[in-house]
Amino acid sequence: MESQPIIVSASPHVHSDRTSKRLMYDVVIALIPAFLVSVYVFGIPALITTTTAVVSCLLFEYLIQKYLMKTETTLGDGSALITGILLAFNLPAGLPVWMVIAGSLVAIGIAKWSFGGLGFNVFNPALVGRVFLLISFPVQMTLWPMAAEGVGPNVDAVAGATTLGILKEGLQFGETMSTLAPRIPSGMDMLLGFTSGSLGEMSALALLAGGGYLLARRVISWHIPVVVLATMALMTGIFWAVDPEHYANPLIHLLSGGAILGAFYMATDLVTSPVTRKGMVVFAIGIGVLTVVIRLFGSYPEGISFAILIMNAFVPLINRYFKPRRFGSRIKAKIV
Amino acid sequence: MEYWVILISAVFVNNIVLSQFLGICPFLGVSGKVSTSVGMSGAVLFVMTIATTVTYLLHQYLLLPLGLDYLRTITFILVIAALVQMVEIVLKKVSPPLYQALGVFLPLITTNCAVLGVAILALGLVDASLLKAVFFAFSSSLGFALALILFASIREYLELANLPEGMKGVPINLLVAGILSLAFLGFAGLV
Amino acid sequence: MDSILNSVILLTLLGVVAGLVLYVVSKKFHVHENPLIAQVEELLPGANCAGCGSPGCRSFAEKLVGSEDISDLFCPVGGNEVMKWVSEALGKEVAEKDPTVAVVRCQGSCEVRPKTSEYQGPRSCAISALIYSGETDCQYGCLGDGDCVAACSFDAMYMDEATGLPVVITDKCTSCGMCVTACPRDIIEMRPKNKRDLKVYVGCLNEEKGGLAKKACSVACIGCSKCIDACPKDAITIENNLAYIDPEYCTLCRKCVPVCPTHSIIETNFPPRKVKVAPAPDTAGSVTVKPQSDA
Amino acid sequence: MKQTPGPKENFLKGIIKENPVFVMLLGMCPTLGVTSSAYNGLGMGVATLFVLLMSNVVVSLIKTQIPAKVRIPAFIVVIASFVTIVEMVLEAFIPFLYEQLGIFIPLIVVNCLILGRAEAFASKNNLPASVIDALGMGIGFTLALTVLGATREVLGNGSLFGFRFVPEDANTFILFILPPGAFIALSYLAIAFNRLTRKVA
Amino acid sequence: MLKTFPKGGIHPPENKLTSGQPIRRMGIPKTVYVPIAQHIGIPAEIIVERKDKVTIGQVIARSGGYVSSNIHAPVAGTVTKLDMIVDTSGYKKQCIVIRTDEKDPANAEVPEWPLKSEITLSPEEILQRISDYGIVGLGGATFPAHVKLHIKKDQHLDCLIVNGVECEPYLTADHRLMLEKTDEILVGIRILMHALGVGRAIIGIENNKRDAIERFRERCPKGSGIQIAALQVKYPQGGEKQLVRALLGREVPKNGLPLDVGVVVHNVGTIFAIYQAVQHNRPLMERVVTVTGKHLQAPSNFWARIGTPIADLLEAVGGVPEATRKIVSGGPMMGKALKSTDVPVTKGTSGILVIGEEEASRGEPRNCIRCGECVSVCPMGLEPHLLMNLTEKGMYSHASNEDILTCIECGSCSYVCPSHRPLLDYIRFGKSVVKGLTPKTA
Amino acid sequence: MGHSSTDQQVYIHQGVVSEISGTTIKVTLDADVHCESCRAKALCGVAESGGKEVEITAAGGPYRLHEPVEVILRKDLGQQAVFWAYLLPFLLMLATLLTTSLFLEEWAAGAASLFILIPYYFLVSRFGNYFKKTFRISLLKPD
Amino acid sequence: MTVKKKASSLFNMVFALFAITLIAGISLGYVNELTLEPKARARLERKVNALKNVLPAFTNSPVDEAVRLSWEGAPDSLEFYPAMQDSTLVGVAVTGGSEKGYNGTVRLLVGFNPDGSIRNIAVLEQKETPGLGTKMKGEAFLKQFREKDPATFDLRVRKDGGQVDALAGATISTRAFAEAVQQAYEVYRSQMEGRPNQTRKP
Ligand SMILES: Cc1cc2nc3c(=O)[nH]c(=O)nc-3n(C[C@H](O)[C@H](O)[C@H](O)COP(=O)(O)O)c2cc1C
Ligand SMILES: Cc1cc2nc3c(=O)[nH]c(=O)nc-3n(C[C@H](O)[C@H](O)[C@H](O)COP(=O)(O)O)c2cc1C
Ligand SMILES: Cc1cc2nc3c(=O)[nH]c(=O)nc-3n(C[C@H](O)[C@H](O)[C@H](O)COP(=O)(O)O)c2cc1C
Ligand SMILES: Cc1cc2nc3c(=O)[nH]c(=O)nc-3n(C[C@H](O)[C@H](O)[C@H](O)CO)c2cc1C
Ligand code: SF4
Ligand code: SF4
Ligand code: SF4
Ligand code: SF4
Ligand code: FES
Repeated sequence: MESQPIIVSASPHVHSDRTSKRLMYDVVIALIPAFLVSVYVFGIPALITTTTAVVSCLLFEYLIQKYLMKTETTLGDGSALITGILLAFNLPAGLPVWMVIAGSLVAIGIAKWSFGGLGFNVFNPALVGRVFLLISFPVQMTLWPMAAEGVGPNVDAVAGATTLGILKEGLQFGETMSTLAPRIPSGMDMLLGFTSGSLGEMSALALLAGGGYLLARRVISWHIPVVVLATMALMTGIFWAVDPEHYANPLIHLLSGGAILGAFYMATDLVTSPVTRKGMVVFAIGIGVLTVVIRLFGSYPEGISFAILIMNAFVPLINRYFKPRRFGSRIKAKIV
Repeated sequence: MEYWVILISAVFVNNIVLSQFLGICPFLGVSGKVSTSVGMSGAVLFVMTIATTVTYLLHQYLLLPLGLDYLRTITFILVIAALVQMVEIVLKKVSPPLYQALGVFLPLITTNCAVLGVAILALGLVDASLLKAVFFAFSSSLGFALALILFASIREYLELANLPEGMKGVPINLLVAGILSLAFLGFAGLV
Repeated sequence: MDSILNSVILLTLLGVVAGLVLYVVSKKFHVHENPLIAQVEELLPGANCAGCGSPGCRSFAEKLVGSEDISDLFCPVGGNEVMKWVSEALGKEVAEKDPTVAVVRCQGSCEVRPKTSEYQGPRSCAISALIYSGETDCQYGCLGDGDCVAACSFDAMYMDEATGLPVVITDKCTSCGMCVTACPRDIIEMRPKNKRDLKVYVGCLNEEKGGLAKKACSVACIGCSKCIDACPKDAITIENNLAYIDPEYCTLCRKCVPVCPTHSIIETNFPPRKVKVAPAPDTAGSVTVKPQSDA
Repeated sequence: MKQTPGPKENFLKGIIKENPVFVMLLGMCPTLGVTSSAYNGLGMGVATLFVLLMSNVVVSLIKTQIPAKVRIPAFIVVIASFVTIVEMVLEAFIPFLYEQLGIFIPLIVVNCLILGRAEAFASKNNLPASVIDALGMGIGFTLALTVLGATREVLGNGSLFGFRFVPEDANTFILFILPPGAFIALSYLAIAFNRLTRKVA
Repeated sequence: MLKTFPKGGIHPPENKLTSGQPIRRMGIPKTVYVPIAQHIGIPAEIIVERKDKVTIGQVIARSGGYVSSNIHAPVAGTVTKLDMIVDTSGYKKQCIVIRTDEKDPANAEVPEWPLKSEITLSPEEILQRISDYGIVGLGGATFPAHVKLHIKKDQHLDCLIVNGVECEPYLTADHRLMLEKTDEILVGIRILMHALGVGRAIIGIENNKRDAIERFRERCPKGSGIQIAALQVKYPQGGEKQLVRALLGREVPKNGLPLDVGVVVHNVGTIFAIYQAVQHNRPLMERVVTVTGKHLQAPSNFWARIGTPIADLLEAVGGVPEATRKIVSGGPMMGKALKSTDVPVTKGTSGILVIGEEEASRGEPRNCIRCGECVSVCPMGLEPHLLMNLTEKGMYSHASNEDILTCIECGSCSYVCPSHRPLLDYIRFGKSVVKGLTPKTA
Repeated sequence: MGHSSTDQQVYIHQGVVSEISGTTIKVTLDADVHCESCRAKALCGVAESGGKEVEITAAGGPYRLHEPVEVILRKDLGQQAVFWAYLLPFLLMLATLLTTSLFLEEWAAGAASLFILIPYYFLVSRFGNYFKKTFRISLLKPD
Repeated sequence: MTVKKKASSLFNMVFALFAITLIAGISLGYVNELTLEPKARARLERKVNALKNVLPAFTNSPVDEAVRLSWEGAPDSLEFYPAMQDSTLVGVAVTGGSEKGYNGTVRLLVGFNPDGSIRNIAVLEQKETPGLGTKMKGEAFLKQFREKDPATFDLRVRKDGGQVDALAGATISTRAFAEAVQQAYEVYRSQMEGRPNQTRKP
C-alpha cells in the first residue's frame, strides 16, 4: 500500500468481464467456418482476396490513425480486422488485388475514419467498400469464379452465375421457375456451399453455425437476424404463393446470395444498427423488405447490401423515435 | 408514364436531391433539426405543387401557343418568385397568428432551384398532362422530404461524433449525401 | 417580329404584375433591422468567446445597441480600444477597464505536493472534483486535469507536463475569463496586466492551518503573516490562514516576496534581484515558454 | 479600420478566399450536377461566368435607376434574360454541350452566386469594380467546376477533356461519374482546397 | 416466477462472503469522530464546545432545519476538538471529536435488550421520537426519516415497504440484521404501521437470502397485515422505485416519490433503529457495518458506533492487506472510494469493502460501439451512452430533455459497458450541471 | 444555441425587439441558427422576404428596443401551423384538381384548383380567433 | 458605399420594372429571331448526323420523307427513313427499341442496305451501366453487325443459341440491343414489302 498510492474512482467499482475487444474477436471466430468453406471451394484465390482485404484494412487503419488523426493506434481492437474479413466475404474470390485494396481504402478511409473512427460511422464500412466496388467495377464484381477442381458432388453448379443471377436473368427473359429449376442448385448444395457467389456467402450452414456462436456468446441478439430472415421469407413467400412460376420459393431466397451473411454479420454491426430492441426490429423489417423489393423488382440480382446501407441511414431516426420507455413516464398508479 | 412509376422514380430511383442534384443548398444548409425539416417539407410540398400548376398552365396555354417557349426560364422564375411572396402575404393577411407561428417554426421557405427545376422537369414528362405534372411535383417533394429528414437526423447524430477537424461542416455533409446517394443506387431498375 | 412583340407584351405584363406584388410585399414586410447592430458587430473582434456574458458577438452587439446604459458592458477580448470604437459609433459612455490577465494561483507541482492517491476516471477537473478532493492532500489546489486549458479558446494556456500545472501564455490571453469559470477550484484569477506584465501574487489557496497545509504541500501559504509585516502599503490581508495581495494597493515593490518562508508569493517578469534570495520556483506565471501542444 | 481592397484583391478573393464553390458553397446544384467531365464543368463555368459578368455590368449601370424595393425582381429579370440568351446560343451553336448541361442551364438563374454578386457587389460599386468582381468570382467558379469535373473524369473515366489516357478496356472508378461520386469528390476536394489555402495563407 | 422489476438490471457476482458471520461487537473506540453532515439535507448545528463532557446519547448537534437531523453522542466522554476531517464525500467537513471516557459505565457494551413488543406510544409521539432521536434512512441515502414519514393530509398512503433486498454484492449487514433481529424488526414494522395508520406492509427480500425469508415467515404473526415477498436476485432491486414496481406493480412517476403511489419505503436497518428509539429510548448511535473483501483475513459484520474510524474496523478484521488498491465505503456498485482509512463510520456506512489489484483498476475507456448494453440494463429506461455523449459535448439542455435527472446512479451502465466508458461519471457530472450546481464547462 | 429550455416540447427562436407600441411588441426573428453558420445566408433564396417578424402581446417585464429576446412556441403547434398553412391547402388543391379534371378541360381544372385557395384562405381568415387562441407565442428574456 | 437610389414610390417601381422587362423582352425576342434558324439547324443536324452515320451518302432529305408508324410491342412510334440518291433507294434507316435493357429502354437507329443487310447502327438512347452496357456504343461491339443480313444472321446472343457475341458481363444489355435490331429489321421488312420495286418516282 505504501508503494502504490491507493486508487480513488467513482462508482461502480466492479465491472463485467465483457469487453468490446472480445466481442470483436468473437465475430472473427464466428467467421472462421465460412472462411474455411470458401478456401475449400475456391482455393488459393479466396485466401489471397481475404488476406489482401485484411492486411490493407489494417494498414489503412494504422496509417490514418498515425499520420492523419495523429492519435494512438488501436489496431488491436479488432474492428478493422472484421471490416477486412467481411469486405473480402462480399467480394468474388480472386478479384484483382488492387481493387480489393481500393475497396479497403474506401471502407476504412471514407466510411469509417471520415466520421471519426470506430463507433461514429453511420454506414457499415465493409458494405460501403463493397458497394463502391460493385458500382465501379461491375464486370469484375460479378465474375464468379469456378470452384477448384473436383470439389463437391456437383461441380457444374459451381460455375458461372449465382443462383440469384440465374433467377433474375431467367425470369426477366420470360423463363419460368420450372424451366429454370435444373439450373438452380439444390438446397443441400446451398447449405453446404457448393454454389457460386461471393467468397463468404457460400455455405449457409457454416454461416449459421457462426451465427449460433454469436448468439450464444450474446455478441448479437436474435432480433435483427431473425426478423430480417423472417421478413424476407414472408414477403417472398407471398409472391411465391401467388405465382410460383415467376417467383422463387422463400427457401431459395433465404439460402442464396448474402441473406444469411448480411442478416447475421452485417446488419448486426453494433455501430450501425439501432440500440433498442424495438428499433432493431423496425430496422430489420426495413432490411428484409428492401432486400426483397430489390431482388424481385430492381436491376440488381441481390439487394441486401443496399438494403442494409439504406437502413443504416434510417438508424438515427429509428433511435430517435424508438427510445426505451422511461421509467415512470406512463403513470399507472392504481391505488386501492 | 404511369403514376406509380412517377412516384417511385421521383422518391427513390431518381431522387431529386440525391440523384438529380436539385435543392442542394437547403439540403446542406437548413436541415440541422428533424422537426424543422419535417415542417419545411410540408412547405415545399405546397410551394412546389402550386408553382408547378401555375407554370404548367402558363407554358401550355400561353407560351406554347404564342411560340414563346424560349421565355420559359424568365417567366417561370418571375412567376415563382411572385407566387411565393403572394403566399406569404396572403397568409399574413388572413391569419397573422398562423403566419407568426410559422415564422417561429420555419426559418425560411426558400424558393430554390428545386422548385424551378421541378417545374421545368414536369414539362418534359412523357405524355405530360397537368395532373401528371402536379403529381410529379408532389412526388418530387416527397423525395425531397425523405432526403431532408434522413439527412437532418444523421446530422443531429453526427453532432455527437468526434469528427476529424477537416471533415466538420460541409465536407461531412457532402460525404453523407454521397454515401446516401450510393445506397440509393440500389433502387436502380425499380421502374 | 411577331414573336418579339409577343415577348415584349408578355414580359412587361409579368414584370408589372410582379412589381406590384413585390411592392405590396415591401410595404407589408418592412424589416426594422437597425443598421447599427451590424455596424457594431463589425467592430467587435468576432471571437464569439462569450467572455462578455453574451453568447456571441452578435448578441453582444444587440445588447450594446439596445441598452441605454452600456457602462457595465465590456468586451474583454477587444479591450478598451474596441470599446472606444463602440462608444464612438453609438455615442454612449463606456467603461474603461484596466487590462487584466489570468494567473494561476497554485504552485503545487508534483515535487512539492506529494500524491497520496491515484484518481481513475475521466480526466476532467470538474468531474474528479465531484468525487473527492484530489490526488494530493490539498483540497484547495489545482487538480491538474486541465479544464481551464480546454476552456480557453485562444490557445493561451497549456499544461506544463513537468509540474502538472497549467500555464498562461500572457501575450495570448485576452482576459475573457472562460478559464476562471471552468476551474472548479477557483484557482485562476484575473489580475492587472501592466506594461511589462509585472505581477506579485500569492500562489496558493490553501486555507488550512499552517502545519496541515505545509504537510500537504511544501510551498503552501501557512498564514504566518510575515508578508503583512513586510508590506509597506497594507495591500496584504490574511483570512482563513491564507494571505491575499490586493492588486489595487500593491505597488509591486516585491518586499513581501523574500520574507515568505514557504515561497508562496510569486513575482513575474521582474529583473533579477541584486541579492539572490532563494529563487521562487519558476513554475507558474513564467512567460517564456516553449510552445507545446496542449495535453 | 478596414481599408477598401484594391482591384487585385477583388479579383483574387473570388478565386481563393471567397471561392464560390469550395468556400462559399454557392450554386451547389450545377456544381454537382454537371461536372461528370472536365469539359462539362468548364462549359457550365463559362456559361455562368458570362451571365455573371453581363448581369454585373448591367446592374452596376442601372443601379441608380432602380428603386430599392424592386431591386430583386429587376435583377432577376436581368439575370434571366442573359440566361435565356445563353440557352439559345448554346442550343444553336454548341448543341452537344446544350444537351449535356440540360436542365442546369435554366437553373443558372437561381444560382445564388449571380444574384448574390449582383445584390452584394454590383448594386453598390461602379462598373470597373463590378467587372473585376464578376471576373474573379466567375473564374473562381469555372476553375472549381473544371477541377471537380477533371477529377471525376480522370477517376471515373480515365480521361481528361475527353482524351483517354488509359487503355480502352482498363477499369476506372465508374462511381465517380455517377451521382454519389459527385458528392464524394466535392467533399474531399473542399477539404483539400481549405488545407491548401490555409497553408498558403 | 419470482417477482422483480421488468426493465433492465444486472446480476454481478454476489460475493456475499460474510453472510454466515454473526454481527460482532467490537470494543468501544478510544476516540470517535462524529461529522455533522451525516444525512441528506442541511448539516446539524454543533451545540457542544471543546472540553465539554458528554453523556452517551446526548444531543451534540441539533437539526439544522426541516430536512436535517439531530446527532447524538455515540459514547460518553469529552469533546476534545471541533475539527475538519475527511468524510466519505472525499472532502474535509466539520466534525466533533470525542475522547471516550473508558471509566464511564455507560460505555460498557450494550446488553441484549429484551424484546419489547407492546406499543405504548401514540402515532404523534412515535413520529416525534423518530425526529428527536436522529433517525435517518440507513439504506444508503440517509434521508431524515421524520421528513419521509410526514404524510400530508391530501396524500394517500396504503402500504409500507420494508427494504430487505440488499442487492449490492458483498454487503450482508441487512441480511444479518434480519436474521438476528427478526422479532425486533417485525415490531418496528408494526410501530410504523401504527404511526402511519396503514394496514399493509411488505418486506421485500431477494431470494439469495432464503434463511431470512424463512425466518420472517416463521415469526410473522398471522393477520398482522405484514407480507413477506421473495424477489428474484437482480441489481438494483433495492432502489425504491424498482422495489415498489417489483412488489406492487406500481410505477413511481418520473419526478415523483413513492408516496405519489401511496407507498413509503424504509430499509430494515431504519426499522430496527426506529424500534430501538421507540421501545428502548435509544437514539441512533450505532449501526451494522459489513467489513469485507477477498483479501481480508476475517471479513465480518460489526455493530459499530457512529464515528468509529474505519481504520479500527479494518484492524479488527486483521488489518489492511498488502494487495489493497482501493477501499470503498459501501458496496461495489454504489459505494464511495476512500482516500484514507481515517474516515469515520457515519449513519450511512453500510459496509467497508477492500479491493485488490484485479478489481480495482478500471479498463481503458474506448469509443462507444453503440452496442446498447447500457440502454438495455438501465432500470430507469435511459440511454446512458447518449447522456454521456451529451454531457461530454456540453449539450446539457438536451441531456435534460433526455431525462438525465431521473438517473438513480445505480452504475449498471458503467458495469456492463464493454468499452469501459465512464458513463456514470459523466452522467453524475451532467446531472450536477443541469441542477445548476456546477459551472457549465467540462 | 437554439434550445435553452429544459422542456423538449417547445421551440425557441432568438430575435430582437424591433418595435414597441403599447402592449404589443414586434420581434424580428434572427435567421435560423443553422443558416447563421452558413456563409451564403445573405445571398440565399431568390424570393426571401428577409427577416420575419412576430407580434406579441407582451406580458412580463418591460422590453426595450433592439433587446435580444427568445420567442417560444410549442413544437406541436409548429407542425400544426404547417398543416393549416400548407398541407391542407395542398390537399385541397389536389382534390379539386382530381375531381374537376374529370369533367373540365385541363386548363379549367388547373384554374379551379388554384381558385379553390381563395375560399380556403377566406375561411381561414374567418377563423382568426381560433388561431389566435391556439398559436400563442410567448417571449422570454434570455439571461 | 452609399449609392443614391430612386425612391420606392409606386410609380417608380412599376415604371422601372416596366422598362427593364421591356428591354428584356425586346432583346430576348431579337436574340430568338437570330438563333431561330441555327437552332433548327442544330436540331436537324443531330438527326441527320445519326442518319449519315448509318446510311450511305444521300441526296434527298430522309427526315422530311420519314414514315412514322406504330408497332406492336413498341411504346413510341417507330421511324423509317429512306435514303435516296437521285431517286434511287440507297439505304433505309429504321429506329428500333427494346425495354429489356439492364436499366430500361435501349433505342437504336439501324441503317440497312437496300439488300437488307445491316449497314451500321447508332445508339440513340440507353441507360445501361457505364463501363458495362454502355460499351454497346463501342466500335468493337458494333463491328460484328456490319454487313450481316438478319435473314441469315441469327440476332440472338450466343448463349441463347444465336450468333451475337455478348459484351463481357453485359449479356442483358446485349440481348436488349439484339432485340432492338431485330425489331428494326422487322419494321424494315414490313415497309419494304409495300415497295416491290426498290426505286421510287421522283
Ligand atoms: C426534497 C426531498 C423531499 C422528499 N420528500 C419525501 C417525502 O415527502 N416522502 C417520502 O417518502 N420520501 C421523501 N423523500 C425521500 C426519497 O423518496 C428517497 O427516499 C430518498 O431520496 C432516498 O432514496 P434512495 O435511497 O432510493 O436514493 C424526499 C427526498 C427529497 C430529496
Ligand atoms: C441503485 C440503488 C440501490 C439500492 N439498494 C438498496 C438496498 O439494497 N437496500 C436498501 O435498503 N436500500 C437500497 N437503496 C436505497 C433505497 O432506494 C431507499 O432509499 C431505501 O430503501 C429507503 O429506506 P431508508 O430511508 O430507510 O434508507 C438503493 C438505492 C439505489 C438508488
Ligand atoms: C453493378 C452492376 C451493373 C450491371 N450492369 C449491367 C449492364 O449494364 N448490362 C448488363 O447486361 N448487365 C449488367 N449487370 C448484370 C450482370 O453483369 C449480369 O451478371 C450479366 O448481365 C450476365 O452475365 P454475363 O454477361 O457475363 O453472362 C450488372 C450487374 C451489376 C452488379
Ligand atoms: C456483431 C458485429 C458485426 C460487425 N459487422 C461489421 C460489418 O458488417 N462491417 C464492418 O465494417 N464492421 C463490422 N463490425 C466491426 C465494427 O463494428 C465496425 O468496424 C465499425 O462499424 C467501425 O466503426 C462488426 C462488429 C460486430 C461486433
Ligand atoms: S487564459 Fe483564461 S482569460 Fe486568458 S484567454 Fe484563455 S480562457 Fe480567457
Ligand atoms: S487550474 Fe483549475 S481548471 Fe485548471 S487544471 Fe487546475 S484545477 Fe483544473
Ligand atoms: S446509473 Fe443511471 S443511467 Fe446508468 S443504468 Fe443506472 S439509472 Fe441508468
Ligand atoms: S454499453 Fe458502452 S459501448 Fe455499449 S452503447 Fe453503452 S456506452 Fe456504448
Ligand atoms: S444551387 Fe442552391 S439549391 Fe440548387
